[in-house]
Amino acid sequence: MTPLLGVLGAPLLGAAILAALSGYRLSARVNIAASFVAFASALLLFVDRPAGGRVLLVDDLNVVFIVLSTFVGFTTSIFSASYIGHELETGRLTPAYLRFYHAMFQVMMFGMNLALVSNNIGLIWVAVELATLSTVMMVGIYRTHEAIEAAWKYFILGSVGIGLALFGTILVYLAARPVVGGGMDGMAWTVLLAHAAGFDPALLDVAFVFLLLGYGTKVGLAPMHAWLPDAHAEGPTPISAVLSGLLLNVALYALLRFKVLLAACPGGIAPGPLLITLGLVSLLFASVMLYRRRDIKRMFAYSSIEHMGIIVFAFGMAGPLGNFAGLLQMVMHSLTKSAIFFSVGHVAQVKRTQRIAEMGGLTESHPLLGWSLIVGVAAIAGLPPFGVFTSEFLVVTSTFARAPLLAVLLVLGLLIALGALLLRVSSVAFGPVRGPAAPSHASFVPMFAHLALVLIAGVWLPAPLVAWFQHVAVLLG
Amino acid sequence: MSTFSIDVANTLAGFLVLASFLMLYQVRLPALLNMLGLHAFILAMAVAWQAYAQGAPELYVTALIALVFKAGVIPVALQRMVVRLGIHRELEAVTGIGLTMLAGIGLVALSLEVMLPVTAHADPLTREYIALALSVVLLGLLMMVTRRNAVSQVAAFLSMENGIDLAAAAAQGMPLVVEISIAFSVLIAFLVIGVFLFRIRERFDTVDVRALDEFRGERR
Amino acid sequence: MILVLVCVLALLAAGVAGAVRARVPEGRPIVYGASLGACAVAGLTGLASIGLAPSTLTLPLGLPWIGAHLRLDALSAFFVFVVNLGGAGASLYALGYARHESAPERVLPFYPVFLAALNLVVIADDAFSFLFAWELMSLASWALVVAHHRAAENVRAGYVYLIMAAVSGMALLLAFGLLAGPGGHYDFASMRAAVATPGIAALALVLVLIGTGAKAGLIPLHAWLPLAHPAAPSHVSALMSGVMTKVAVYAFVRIAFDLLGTPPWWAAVLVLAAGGVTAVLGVLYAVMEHDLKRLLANHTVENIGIIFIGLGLAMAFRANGVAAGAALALTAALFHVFNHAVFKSLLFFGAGAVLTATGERDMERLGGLIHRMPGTSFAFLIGCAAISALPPLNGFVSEWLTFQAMLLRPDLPQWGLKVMIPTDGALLALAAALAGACFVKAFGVTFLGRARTQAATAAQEVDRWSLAAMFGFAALCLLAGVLPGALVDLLAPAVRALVGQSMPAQLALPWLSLIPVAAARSSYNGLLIFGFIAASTWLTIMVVHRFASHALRRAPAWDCGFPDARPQTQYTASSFAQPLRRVFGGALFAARETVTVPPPGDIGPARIEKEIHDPIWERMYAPVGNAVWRASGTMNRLQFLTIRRYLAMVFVALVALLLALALWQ
Amino acid sequence: MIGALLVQLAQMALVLLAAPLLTGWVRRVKARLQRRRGPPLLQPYRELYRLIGKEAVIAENASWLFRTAPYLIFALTWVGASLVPTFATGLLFSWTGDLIAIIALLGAARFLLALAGMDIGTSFGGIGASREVMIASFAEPAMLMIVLTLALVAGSTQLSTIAEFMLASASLRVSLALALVAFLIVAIAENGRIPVDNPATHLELTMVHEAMVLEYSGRHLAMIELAASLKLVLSLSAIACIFVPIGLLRGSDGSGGYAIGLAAYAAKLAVAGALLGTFELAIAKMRVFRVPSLLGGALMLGLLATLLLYVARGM
Repeated sequence: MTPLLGVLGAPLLGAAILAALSGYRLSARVNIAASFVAFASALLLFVDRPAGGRVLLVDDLNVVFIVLSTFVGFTTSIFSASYIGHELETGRLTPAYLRFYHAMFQVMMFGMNLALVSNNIGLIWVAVELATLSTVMMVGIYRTHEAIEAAWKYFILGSVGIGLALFGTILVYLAARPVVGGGMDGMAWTVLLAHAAGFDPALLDVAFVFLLLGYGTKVGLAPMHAWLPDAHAEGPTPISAVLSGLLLNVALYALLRFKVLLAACPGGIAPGPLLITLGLVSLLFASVMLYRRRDIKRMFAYSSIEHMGIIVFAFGMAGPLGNFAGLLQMVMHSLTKSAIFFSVGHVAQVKRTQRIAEMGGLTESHPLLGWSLIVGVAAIAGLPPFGVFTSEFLVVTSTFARAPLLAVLLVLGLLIALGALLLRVSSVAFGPVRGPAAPSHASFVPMFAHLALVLIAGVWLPAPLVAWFQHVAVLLG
Repeated sequence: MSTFSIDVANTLAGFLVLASFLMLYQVRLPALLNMLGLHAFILAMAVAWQAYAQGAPELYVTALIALVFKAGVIPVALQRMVVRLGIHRELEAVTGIGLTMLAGIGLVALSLEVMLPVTAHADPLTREYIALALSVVLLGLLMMVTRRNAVSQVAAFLSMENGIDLAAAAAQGMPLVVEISIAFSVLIAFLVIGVFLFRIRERFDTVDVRALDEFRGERR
Repeated sequence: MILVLVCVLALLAAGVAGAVRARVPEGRPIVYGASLGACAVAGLTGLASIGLAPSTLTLPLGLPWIGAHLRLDALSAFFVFVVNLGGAGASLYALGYARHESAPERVLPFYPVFLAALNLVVIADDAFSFLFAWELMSLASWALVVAHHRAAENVRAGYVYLIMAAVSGMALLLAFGLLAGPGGHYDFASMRAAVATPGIAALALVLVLIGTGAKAGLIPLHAWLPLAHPAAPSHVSALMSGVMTKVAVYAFVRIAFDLLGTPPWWAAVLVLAAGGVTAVLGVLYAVMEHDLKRLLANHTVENIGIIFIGLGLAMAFRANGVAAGAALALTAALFHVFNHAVFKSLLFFGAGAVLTATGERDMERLGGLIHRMPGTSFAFLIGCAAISALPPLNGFVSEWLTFQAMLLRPDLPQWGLKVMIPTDGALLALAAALAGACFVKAFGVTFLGRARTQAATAAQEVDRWSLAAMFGFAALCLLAGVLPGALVDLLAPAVRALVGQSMPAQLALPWLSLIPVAAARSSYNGLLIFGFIAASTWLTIMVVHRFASHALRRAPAWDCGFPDARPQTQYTASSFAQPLRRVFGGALFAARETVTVPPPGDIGPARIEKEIHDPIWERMYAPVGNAVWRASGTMNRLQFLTIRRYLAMVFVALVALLLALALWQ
Repeated sequence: MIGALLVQLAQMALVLLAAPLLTGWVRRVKARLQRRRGPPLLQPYRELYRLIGKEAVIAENASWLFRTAPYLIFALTWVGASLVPTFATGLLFSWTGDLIAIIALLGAARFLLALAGMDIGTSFGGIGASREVMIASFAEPAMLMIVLTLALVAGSTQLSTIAEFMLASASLRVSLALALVAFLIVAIAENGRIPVDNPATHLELTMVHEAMVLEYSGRHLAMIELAASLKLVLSLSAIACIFVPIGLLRGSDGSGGYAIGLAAYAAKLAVAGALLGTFELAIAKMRVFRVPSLLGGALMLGLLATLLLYVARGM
């Protein structure tokens, strides 16, 4: 149980310490240290996987998520150190809020990790709620009109979503009770899955509708997406990175679990068409919305909706290829999007604005930032040599052979999104220099690390990783 | 299980739906908050009856939490807040009350239509409860959609939570973990709401969500 | 195979070196020198492996359960040769030309990567590696297009370019999805082995035509090409026009002839129609153009049309089982691939030289450069003559072969082909003649006459590297025109592998003639024609010099009694094109001229204003763009809703799903 | 072998020598029809001789292209003309190029001429070159369509083979009639005859060919004039050998037929020249922008002829 202790305990302990610390340098370092311990423990899960019980569970599926989550959390904490330092200098954050920020960061990490390792559909719900509430706090941390509005919106929509998810969870329990009996057994993944064949399919269908809309709100699927762009745009950028890179995944993870459950129950509705519909709606909607964005962070938030649409679509198509592509796309999106947010965060700091119209010629004034942004956008747009290309390749080709019309819609969405992203990034990165040209004190390491991983994944996927993904893809049905 | 206890349970659940309708019907904030208290009170009764009928003592705890916290603390706190904010005047619904009520009836019909067939194999004690709980949830959502004031939205949200609570109580043998977590989350939720309302009070002169909307991020 | 791969790696390494050493002066020779060396080795390897058995290689990269398959067969080898010929030429040219580059750090890292991607496309042997290289090629060239990013039109060109590149990639993606089937057999070997049903083959072919056509510049998917090609530095323009469009042709040949089985005959009609329209419209666009580089880019569109006419013919013959005809047509198309790679690169080098010497691309501001840049102008002239299909140069041979292919079998049974083939003959003939007009204009206005601006007066001849590249390619134009048999024989293995038969061996024929089918049917001997022209010219000059007066006097040109002969009174590019614009432009481009003559007594100048519309842009691209923009405007209202309305959306979604569930049950 | 080579050389010499004579003949016919006496038949030779002897005056900014173009133009036309069967088919080098190559050789000559016209940098050169390429852009495709028609009828693009086919199995076909009409139109346009262009004009605004060569003088002009005459010979010879192959000596025939072949050729040229002269007198010159409709008509006729043949094949 030691690695799990690290994964869960480090953030919890970190949160406790950080709530007490006040110095910026020290707390930033503690933040990084706690995140690192969590990440290292997550890596240990490979070698020492605990058996798990009724409460906690580590299996092939969630290890992917845990490692990814702790890794992005770790890199984000490094980015956060330099980002927050700048915010302190400019006075946007006061030291008091800083303490709050760091503690909340670790609470959020704890919530997410707990959601990922829990073997209990009730516990996962609690953990997601915890992660949501802590991010709500951080979104509103700047206390501007816009930030408060974003946080409020996030809170209301998130709460309603989580309420629906809870209702769905109860229905799942109800469906399970006649078969597995009441008590903790009726809420444990492993038990549920083992007996899913005997559940009442009709009840499970209703439950899935609620879970889809509930956790789908957290995933950011249209039409439940409304909180996502504003929360990304108005909060501190590390939070945007974590929201896009992690929180969406955690909700997605929950959704996937229930999808597997439903798929294991013969006679239930196929979850595929629902996921495909929501995925396509999100993709097309978000890609069209990208065109009118004036705020660069909000634009990339819409891009996250778009990608969540693709991922959900891929899982909806299912099959070994579809699931593999979905998993890969999810990992790649997390890494790429957080790298983009790292870059955008620094860009917004040096240009002292988030408005796209007030930035320009970035490759000339800040070559490293500018080119990283371009590389990130190229990667997120699904161009090689980056990993997203691989997954989109698989999604599109495997879909077209089975359902040509859907693939055409998918391709349409991808093209529209590419058009918008390219249009905006061209105006930010090229042309005459607009906005301040003062050098930035950015920490490039996290950004480069993410982009390098995405690049490597685009060219070469290690065989063990692939075998593992394939195994998981089979699990996902 | 006696028919009597099922009848009582169903009657209580039906009362809860009725309370939801009453909330939907209320156009004044203080009255609405009173109704919220009533709503939670009925919930507590219903849960307690379930505890008795199922022979599940832990549900009494849940009922107690509902009684003390939801029916007592929260409505009172919200009443105070309303008074402090000076908005204990009439509030308007977006659509006509009649239309809203009609929509609510439609929602109840829908939830019965959806839930009754699928719970055919379930315990009769559970069956009606779940269907009515769904009605309460949907009515709560409808209310959130039709109300503009932040406080009434919070009230609507809580009524929705009550519906979920009802469903949880009806799910026999559901571990206490859930109830506690529900209670905790409601507490946290309320804290957050409080913080927000405070902030909103600090920044804006009204808690009307419309005022917030004036500051949407991308308006020129 | 290994050698080519090593060269690709060397190019990638050069790209890294370019990124690191971009700002130091020795970065340029390192990067371009390395590119030159790698391209030379790879090109020679390709040349040497055309006749060899296919060699394959599987790397543990790319899609893990498939790996990166690479294959060097005759077709790939030929294209490796063409790609690296162009690459080597461009690198040689750039050794001198790039000295004037203002932003080397935006060119040096991407140029070798672009070359590497071009090579990878033609040796890829599975769908993933292929598309990977294909998109990488687009991405690298996009970076080069926006290298001079301060000019807004370059950024816009890059934007349109990358969008169209993505359209192309997506179309190919869908096509490969079809060919791979639900099981995901992405390697080309399985695709070859699988027999596609006619419906699937037809759909895949349409997608491939869109995918490769968008990259090659097939009308109406060409709109990006005249924007993007000129925007890049000239050696990159040469690569994009001369080589990258050929790689797109490769993709089409590879899929349509190799992977797809035999598509139905109507697919050939489609390709023929696209080719014919592209050829004529492309050259008409070029004729109207007065920006030198854009003229060349537009003209690339025409040549792509010619190549696709050849490919369409080959498909038509193949669908009817006429292997000899298919071989002839395919040879013609591939011959033109080589030709165009050579002379279009040459012409872009020339345009680059002019740009370096004068800083001008607008032909209206040039003139008289033949006096100041004799070397460049001579090489450019050879290129102009070759691209105008004048004997004894190479352009003529491929068009001649195409005509021969058209005439081979007039008795194909299908009506569509019966109408389409002669129509394409007329279109091809029209395009060839208009190409002549176009290049008389290009050369005449740019290099002949008198200098129109100070910049043109002060032009200096370019450096030796650039000249060496230009003269090398000019020599190739002549060589391929004089000894076409050698190239035809070189193509034979590739053609045989694709259509089962090849043209008869040519080098064994007496006098090195080119005889596609039979001597009685048609023959052409470039060597003798060249010999005759040279001999009779020499003879004439000898005779004239022996008997004629040697006196020569320079005098002012005849001014018609109007002594103010400023350079501005010369015929300009626009005025040169005016007759053609009047004849063709009225209907096709809605061209209009408005002449405003001042009333009698007024001494103000008369004005002529011309107006040209691009119907394809206005009817096809603009509406799509506007539709997306309008849709985004409409949808954007969703960004400004109240929380209540957002909740309502969730609520409606929930109720809708529940209703659906209730009804479904 | 030597004999064949000699015959080939004789053919080259023949077209060269016949060219000025034909020009003189056409002028003579026109003059007689106008009731003038007209210049002597050999006047073109004299003009050429005089031009060669004169000092060449070239414009100040003429480049090397301007000076070399006349020779190249002449050589290209000459090579083209040598490939057309005049009195016999199947000459030693007749397979060097087919009808398409001949058209392309003429195209190359025109390309150079148009460039030379632009070299000086006056408006006249430009106007001439511009109009010339406009005319060519119709004439060349029309000509190629005629070639396609002929090739489909005869199964070959080789002029010799076509002529032999026509000689052996001449039959009246719709396509051939269309092709003939188109060919005549194109030949008139290619040679700058009325109504497309007027070889005798010196009114700048109506000139095409003359405008391009306005700056030439002396030996250069002589080459250009000779090339123009050669081109006329080439066109008429081609029409003669395709559509009126009577008396043409086949490659397989013995040497006794040379006399007949030569006589027939001379007669054909004489008749064609006379017809041309008569036609030119009977018609007025067109506006430049009417020319495309004329030539477009020729193009359409050629396309129609080809289409008919394609369609007829599968029947």
